[in-house]
Amino acid sequence: MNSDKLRPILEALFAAADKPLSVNQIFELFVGDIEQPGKDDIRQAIHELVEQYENNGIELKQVASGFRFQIRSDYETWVARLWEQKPPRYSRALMETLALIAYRQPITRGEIEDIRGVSVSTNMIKTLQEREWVKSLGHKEVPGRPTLYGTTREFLDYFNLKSLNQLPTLAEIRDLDQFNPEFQFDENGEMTAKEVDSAETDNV
Amino acid sequence: MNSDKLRPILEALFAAADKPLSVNQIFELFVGDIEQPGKDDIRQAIHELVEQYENNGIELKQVASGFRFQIRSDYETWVARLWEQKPPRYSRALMETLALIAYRQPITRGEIEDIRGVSVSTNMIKTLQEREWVKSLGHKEVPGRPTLYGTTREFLDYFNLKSLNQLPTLAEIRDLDQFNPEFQFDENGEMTAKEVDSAETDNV
Amino acid sequence: MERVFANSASQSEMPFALVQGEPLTLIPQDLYIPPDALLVFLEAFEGPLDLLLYLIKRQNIDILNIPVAAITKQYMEYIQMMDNLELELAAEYLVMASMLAEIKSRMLLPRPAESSDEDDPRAELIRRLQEYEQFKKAAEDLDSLDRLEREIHLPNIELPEFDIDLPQAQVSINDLMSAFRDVVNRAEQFASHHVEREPLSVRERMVIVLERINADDFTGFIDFFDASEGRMGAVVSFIAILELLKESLIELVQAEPFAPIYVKAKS
Repeated sequence: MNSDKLRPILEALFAAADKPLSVNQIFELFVGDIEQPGKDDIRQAIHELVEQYENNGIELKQVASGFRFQIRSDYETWVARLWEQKPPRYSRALMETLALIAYRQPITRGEIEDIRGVSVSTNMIKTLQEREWVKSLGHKEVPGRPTLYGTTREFLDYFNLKSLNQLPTLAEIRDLDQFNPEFQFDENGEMTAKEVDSAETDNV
Repeated sequence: MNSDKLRPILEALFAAADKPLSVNQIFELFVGDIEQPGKDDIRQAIHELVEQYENNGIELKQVASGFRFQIRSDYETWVARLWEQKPPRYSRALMETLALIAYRQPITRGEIEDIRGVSVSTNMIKTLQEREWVKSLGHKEVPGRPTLYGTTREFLDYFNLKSLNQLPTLAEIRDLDQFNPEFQFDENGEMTAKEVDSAETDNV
Repeated sequence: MERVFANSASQSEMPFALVQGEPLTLIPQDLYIPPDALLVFLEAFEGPLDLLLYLIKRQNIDILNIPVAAITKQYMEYIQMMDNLELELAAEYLVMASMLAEIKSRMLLPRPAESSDEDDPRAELIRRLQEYEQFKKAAEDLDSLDRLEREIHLPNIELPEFDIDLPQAQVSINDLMSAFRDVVNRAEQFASHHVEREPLSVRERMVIVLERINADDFTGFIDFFDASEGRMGAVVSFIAILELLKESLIELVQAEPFAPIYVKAKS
């Protein structure tokens, strides 16, 4: 495979991957193909890609575990405005997923879907992992070897908990409802900003 | 700001954004800058970027709510090798409900049920709303004031469409006038496939 | 009854394996369908219109010219099978059955010679079938469009190390609790999903055990018990290990009787 053909494939791979990719990892992806590029072909195509992006808003950058696309830091000012303009908000679906991971860990995505009765998007899990609230604990040894998820130390820290044990039980949550009718949802199922006065629970 | 300067900034913005960006949204990001690009400048730079990526592994694509970078589907074969997780699958029931909402909006749940001939579960509507494919458009002013549903821009974005016009056209329904009122029963009351001239139906 | 089935089977094949001669009371007698297969088959229908469309298509009948008596008969047989299998039969199937019966009876009555198409008792049924077929097709078309997470992938481009702190979504523990309460309440409406309520201390311990065995190949069973935690701690560890065993997430290994027991990740 010549590098003109290989280059856009690698470009697609680097852009899609959520981790840096090494030459070896890329080589492995092609094993079994009729047109299988050698490692030197891959190195050459990477080299060309790095040059191709030399004057662009993104760059193909080498880090410890391989190459990845990243935003050029020259453009930080503008990129940061994207967040100022639209501070992130978590959907109801994401909160339910997080709650199930917290209360039912170790749990697979399929199990979450079974309980929720609704499919869980890949993005949701990704957001929780990027926030470092959720991590993979390994794989369940059933067909498909699904990933088992659990919460992290950072999750506990964020919610000011010493251990999972401090999370209220379902019975306690329901009791709380009776005294505290403040869990309000608007029509779209979004949690309203209204906070309860019990300061010890909600502050972050 | 000339487009040589603007282009890499926009490239960085599109690469960083987790949703498509419209010309207006981009314009807003620059408000207050000394060198503030006009909307036409932005359009021009986007146009150049689209061309710049014409033969690449990624493309700048216009969908309903703006432009976004996406991996060119030509390279899906290789990209799919990066992940083990299968894409989420949606049931036929869900797709039928979604199709009805897309083609017949605004539509109530009752109207969907009439056409599908089965009841539509609350979970299904919830799934569609959680995915942000469907939203409430208000209420129909009939007894019970049922919710009217319609599709969102996110629905179009997800299915890679610019507008509802790009949906596949509905199959035509043949006119009822065409249908042949002739039929006949055989001795046992079984209808024969044979067509007859007379409108007699009574020999049972 | 058997005859209709024989007819339909000869016109087009049934879509699943047939096992002959099983002395089952299940109808029809010459056509035994394993109950499991039948269940899957019947559950594949999205409703009475879908089932009717299937019956019509299978015999290559023009939808505009439905032989109501024959189709009604076949339809009733499927309903009967669902009933025999104690499938929870949606009310819609019965409504359709009565609609078919009504059309059939009206068609048996003589009609005035000058009748128009609109007077055809089948008109309404045909209209509904056509409309349903139209959207069934639309759903298939929609499903085959390129879409995100399947054919279309978005780039994952790393942000540089920003000097600026990007705002993060804020979440309160109340949000988390109410989300949990809602999801459990919803799950409980469906009897099949009872969200068990083990004490969280056990869940937490399960995670700790998993983390440790993922790090090492073999971890001594004894290492999971810390005397300083007292009896309660030991019980929690023990239950956590049993729970992990039950869920096939770990296994216990012992070389010979009385040798040390090791815990390892299930492989």
